[in-house]
Amino acid sequence: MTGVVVPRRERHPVGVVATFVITYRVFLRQIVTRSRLVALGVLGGLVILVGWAVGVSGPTTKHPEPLTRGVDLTINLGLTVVVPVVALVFAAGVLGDAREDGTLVYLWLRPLRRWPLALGAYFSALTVIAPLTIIPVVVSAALIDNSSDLVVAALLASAVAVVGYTGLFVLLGTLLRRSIVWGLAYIIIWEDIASGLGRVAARLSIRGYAGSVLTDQTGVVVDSFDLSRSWGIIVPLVVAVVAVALTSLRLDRVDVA
Amino acid sequence: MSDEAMIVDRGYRTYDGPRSGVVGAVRSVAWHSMRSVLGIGRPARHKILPVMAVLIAYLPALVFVGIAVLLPVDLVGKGVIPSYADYTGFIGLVIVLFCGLVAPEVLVGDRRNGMFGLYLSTPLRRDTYLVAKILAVMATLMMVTLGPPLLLLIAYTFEGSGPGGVGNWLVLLVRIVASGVVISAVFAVVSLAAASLTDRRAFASVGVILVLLGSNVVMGALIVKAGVSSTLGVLDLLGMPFELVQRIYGQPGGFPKMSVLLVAGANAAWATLGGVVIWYRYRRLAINP
Amino acid sequence: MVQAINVSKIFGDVVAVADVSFSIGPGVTALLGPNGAGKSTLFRMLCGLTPPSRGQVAILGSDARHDREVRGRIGLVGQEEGLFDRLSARRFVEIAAATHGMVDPARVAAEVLAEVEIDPDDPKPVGAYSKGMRQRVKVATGLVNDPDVLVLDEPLAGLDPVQRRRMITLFHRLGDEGRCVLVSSHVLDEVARIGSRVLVIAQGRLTAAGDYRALRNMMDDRPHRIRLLVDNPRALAARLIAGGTAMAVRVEGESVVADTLDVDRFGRSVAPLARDAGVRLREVVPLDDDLESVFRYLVERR
Amino acid sequence: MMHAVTVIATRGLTVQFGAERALDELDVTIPSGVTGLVGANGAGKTTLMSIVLGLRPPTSGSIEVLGMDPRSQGHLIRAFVGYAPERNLLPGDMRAVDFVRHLSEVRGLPRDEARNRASDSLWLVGLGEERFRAIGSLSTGQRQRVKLAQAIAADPRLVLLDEPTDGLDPVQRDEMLALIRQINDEFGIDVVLSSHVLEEVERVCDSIVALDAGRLVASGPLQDLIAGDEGIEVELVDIADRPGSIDQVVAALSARGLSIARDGSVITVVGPDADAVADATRDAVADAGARLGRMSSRRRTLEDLFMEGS
Repeated sequence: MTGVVVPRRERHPVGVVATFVITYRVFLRQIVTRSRLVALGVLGGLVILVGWAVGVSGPTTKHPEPLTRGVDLTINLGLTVVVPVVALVFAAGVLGDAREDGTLVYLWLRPLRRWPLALGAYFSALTVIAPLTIIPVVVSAALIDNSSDLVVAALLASAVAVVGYTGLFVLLGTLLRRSIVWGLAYIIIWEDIASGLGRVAARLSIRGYAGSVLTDQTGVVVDSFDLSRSWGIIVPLVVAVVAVALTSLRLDRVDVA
Repeated sequence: MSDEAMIVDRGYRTYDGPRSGVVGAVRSVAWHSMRSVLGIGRPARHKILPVMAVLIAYLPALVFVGIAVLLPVDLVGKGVIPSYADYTGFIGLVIVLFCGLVAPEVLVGDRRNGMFGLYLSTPLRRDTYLVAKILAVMATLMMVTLGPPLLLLIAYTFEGSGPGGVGNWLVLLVRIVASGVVISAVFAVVSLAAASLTDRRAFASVGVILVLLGSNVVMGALIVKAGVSSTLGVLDLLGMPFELVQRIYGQPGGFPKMSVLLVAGANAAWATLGGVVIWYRYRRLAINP
Repeated sequence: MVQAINVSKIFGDVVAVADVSFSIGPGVTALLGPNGAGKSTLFRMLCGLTPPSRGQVAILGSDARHDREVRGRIGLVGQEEGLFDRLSARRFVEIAAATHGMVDPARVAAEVLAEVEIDPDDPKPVGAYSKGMRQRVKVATGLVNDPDVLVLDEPLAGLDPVQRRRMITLFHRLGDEGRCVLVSSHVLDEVARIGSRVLVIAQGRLTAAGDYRALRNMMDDRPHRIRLLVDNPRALAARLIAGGTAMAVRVEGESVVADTLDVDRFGRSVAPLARDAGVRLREVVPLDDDLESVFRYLVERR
Repeated sequence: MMHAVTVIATRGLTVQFGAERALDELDVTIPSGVTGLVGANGAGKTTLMSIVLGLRPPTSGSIEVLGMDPRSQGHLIRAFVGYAPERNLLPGDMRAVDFVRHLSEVRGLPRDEARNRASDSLWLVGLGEERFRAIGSLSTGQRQRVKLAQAIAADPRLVLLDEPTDGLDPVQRDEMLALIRQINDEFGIDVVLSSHVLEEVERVCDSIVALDAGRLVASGPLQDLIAGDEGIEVELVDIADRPGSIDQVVAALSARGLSIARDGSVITVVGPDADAVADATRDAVADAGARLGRMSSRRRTLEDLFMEGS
């Protein structure tokens, strides 16, 4: 075969930062769809509405203090339903959908390191999930009791939960094909049922740590959420870091469709 | 051996026997859907989640039976262990999860893998197809709504702490069966309605769970914490069927101020609304052809 | 440049690719085989998307699955994967250029899109493109990094004849530039134009490899069968045998079915023989000369 | 096996989708045997199939399928009509045998009968060995066969096959066409198949219905439609040691006053007497010492029919 000498186009190695920026932007563009935003935005609106309704009503016999009502609602609605479900929909979809529809190959078969790619996926999910969850939870808490304690606590707790859940579910999306369904089962069976059963189980759930941040900050006592604030913040952070690291390892072994 | 050779024709044979018609078609689709949702005849990975959910639903019943056998005290009577009426509510979250697994699997899959179009080329029509699907979800849900209380009844009866007298026993049996059937029917239609709205199984699951769990948490918060009239509980899609179960056992549950008629009416209204949503979605659903 | 050594891929109890070995260098090579023969699986293994169950693959001497450097020198145009449907073609190809670290990705994107005849300034999202246009956009992403090895899985599917011809010209140009271009197809008459080097795969096994014409000639050694519809079959049959034009003949009603090893000689002698015998030729039809039967021969002889 | 001579009959059949007429005053009679429904994409083939199945009511006109009216007896018709849709979309994690068995049950067969017939029909389409495999692991060609197996398993009187050779390679296509022929010849099931590949319709069908933009272009027995002598077609092979031999043949035939059309190395010769044309051609080839590649009498093709119809 005759080798015709053709000038090749100029290129340079893709650095870690460039990899992160590219993948972050691509994934962000892919996971944000109008129907998802609308459906989960409505959910957030509902949370604010409930916060407002609870805020304007007077004390009830069961919950005389606005602070305890606020803590209770943040745990039962925010940390139990809104944060995990919204995080699941977007985080499990980042790499999971890309694998399913075959677009992962456009990032995978490239001279890129895996770990900034995993990090890009993580932060793109976080960028969507955080406003969709933290804003409604904090606003509804503020509407119930605008003491700085509850607002700060709700902000910290929901942020901690978002950080942890997003990491777990991004990883889940690379591990299982029907990751959203498995994630739902995990949320209901483990996070809701099991962690309600006892202290040990609560310490193995993200909700247990996020809830502890809330109770420690506000001083309201809720069963099984009895850890210190620092543990409540550190553990979900560590979970996220480990999850991203595992995601990056998993990307090296995955079968790309 | 006979010394005459014989060749058996393995070719095409005609079938002139009876055909079972639409009823048979509905039965076959319902049965097939049930099997498929439980992962029977499919690879093992499809079995894990449904089996896990069913096990968790039965686990408390088994524990309670165990306690009843080991301890001589009547814990049920003393309210330590949930009564028959309370049991379904006790495993409420598992039922929610089960709805989220079953309804999307039964309904959404057919639209994505071409089965829906093929079914319509058989004696089935859209309406009879949907009836089959509702029956399938109902029957599957009964595994967790009807099975555990029945297990309790049988175990308690053998253990000696069952209801006294044949009459009472029969009344209790009727209540268990009636509440199992009713609650399954309402959850089936409501979950299928939520699942009919999207073409992706995963989002259908999220939708079913958000509708059931979300309405429950929101209404709970509004009634308990905001002091809104408890009549708003009719909007609690999880609470209403469980309340109806309590009423079938002749006792008020979490919504004592509501009349039996209102509770029954709310359930009927939700089931009807769900049916309307499903029909609206499927009435004009495009198929090839 | 591309090498497979005893490569097998097994899914459960289905053998998709069985013990395939080959080594190819620069230029265009066509991978030919029926649907489901294992072409896509083989390509995915070569590019590292999935590991082989047994054996080894190497591109430029190493496995793309674990060698970042090599991944930068491959272009893959797959058959089934989707596109980022909501992006414009230019944006989509620009991302591909950026992920390869190309200097000035926007310019590179415009260049390669022009090469596949897609308007770089078309604002439409690629999700709204026709199958043929999507196919060309995918080819553009494969070209973006000046690949040394370009792997294309059924790249001509969905293209019209004019586009096919242009695409094939492009492949040849890339091959002449010293790149290794590996193209798969299940449509036979494309293959002769795609490349003179052919790999034939069937039921997961490599059934033939080498120069296309040499393969054709090798197959020309097998007997050819020709059916002749005539008014006096016996007379013609006798002549064909007597002159050694045919090695075997069979008379079936009004027709003669003749087997010959030398089609050239048969084609030259049949008309004079018939004239001399006073036999009227109505039809002369080779029964196995079309490309489809060549394909069938390669695939089914085992 | 005796069947009604007429399988499908329509009169003034019209289907209107909004402003578009999918079928326009269609009068067709489809007899027993294998019938090809031909036309370009969008000609109305799939619409006609869905009306035959009773899935869609016609806007006006009447239709009878196996002597029944799809509007009122749709479920009865569908119990006796097998259908294989065009889309190559099947439940991937079902085993082939379960899939066929289930659809046979839905079409009304008792469970045991459905199980036996599912296995039998998978054997018949050549998937005996693969019947316990998940459909998702089968190749495109095997999936087309699974679709065929489910269509014939419930012993239908009629099967409707929508583009049964779509996506198949040459070998698979031949096998599929042979199977379709076998279904009619050996099992006595009438077949209506749609296709936009005219060549394969010519190979396998007894009669055809040709549609164009919802209108009938032609219908009737294939033999009648493409009968007629259109001369002889000769393909010569250019040989290096006899340059110009093809030109020589053309010149010789022209000199005999025959009308010649040439396309590369393919020559079409037409004259008043078919036998004389045959002899003249033979002699011209022999005289020129040309190499004969192929020689056949040229018949009308469906393509000609479409050219005339449109």
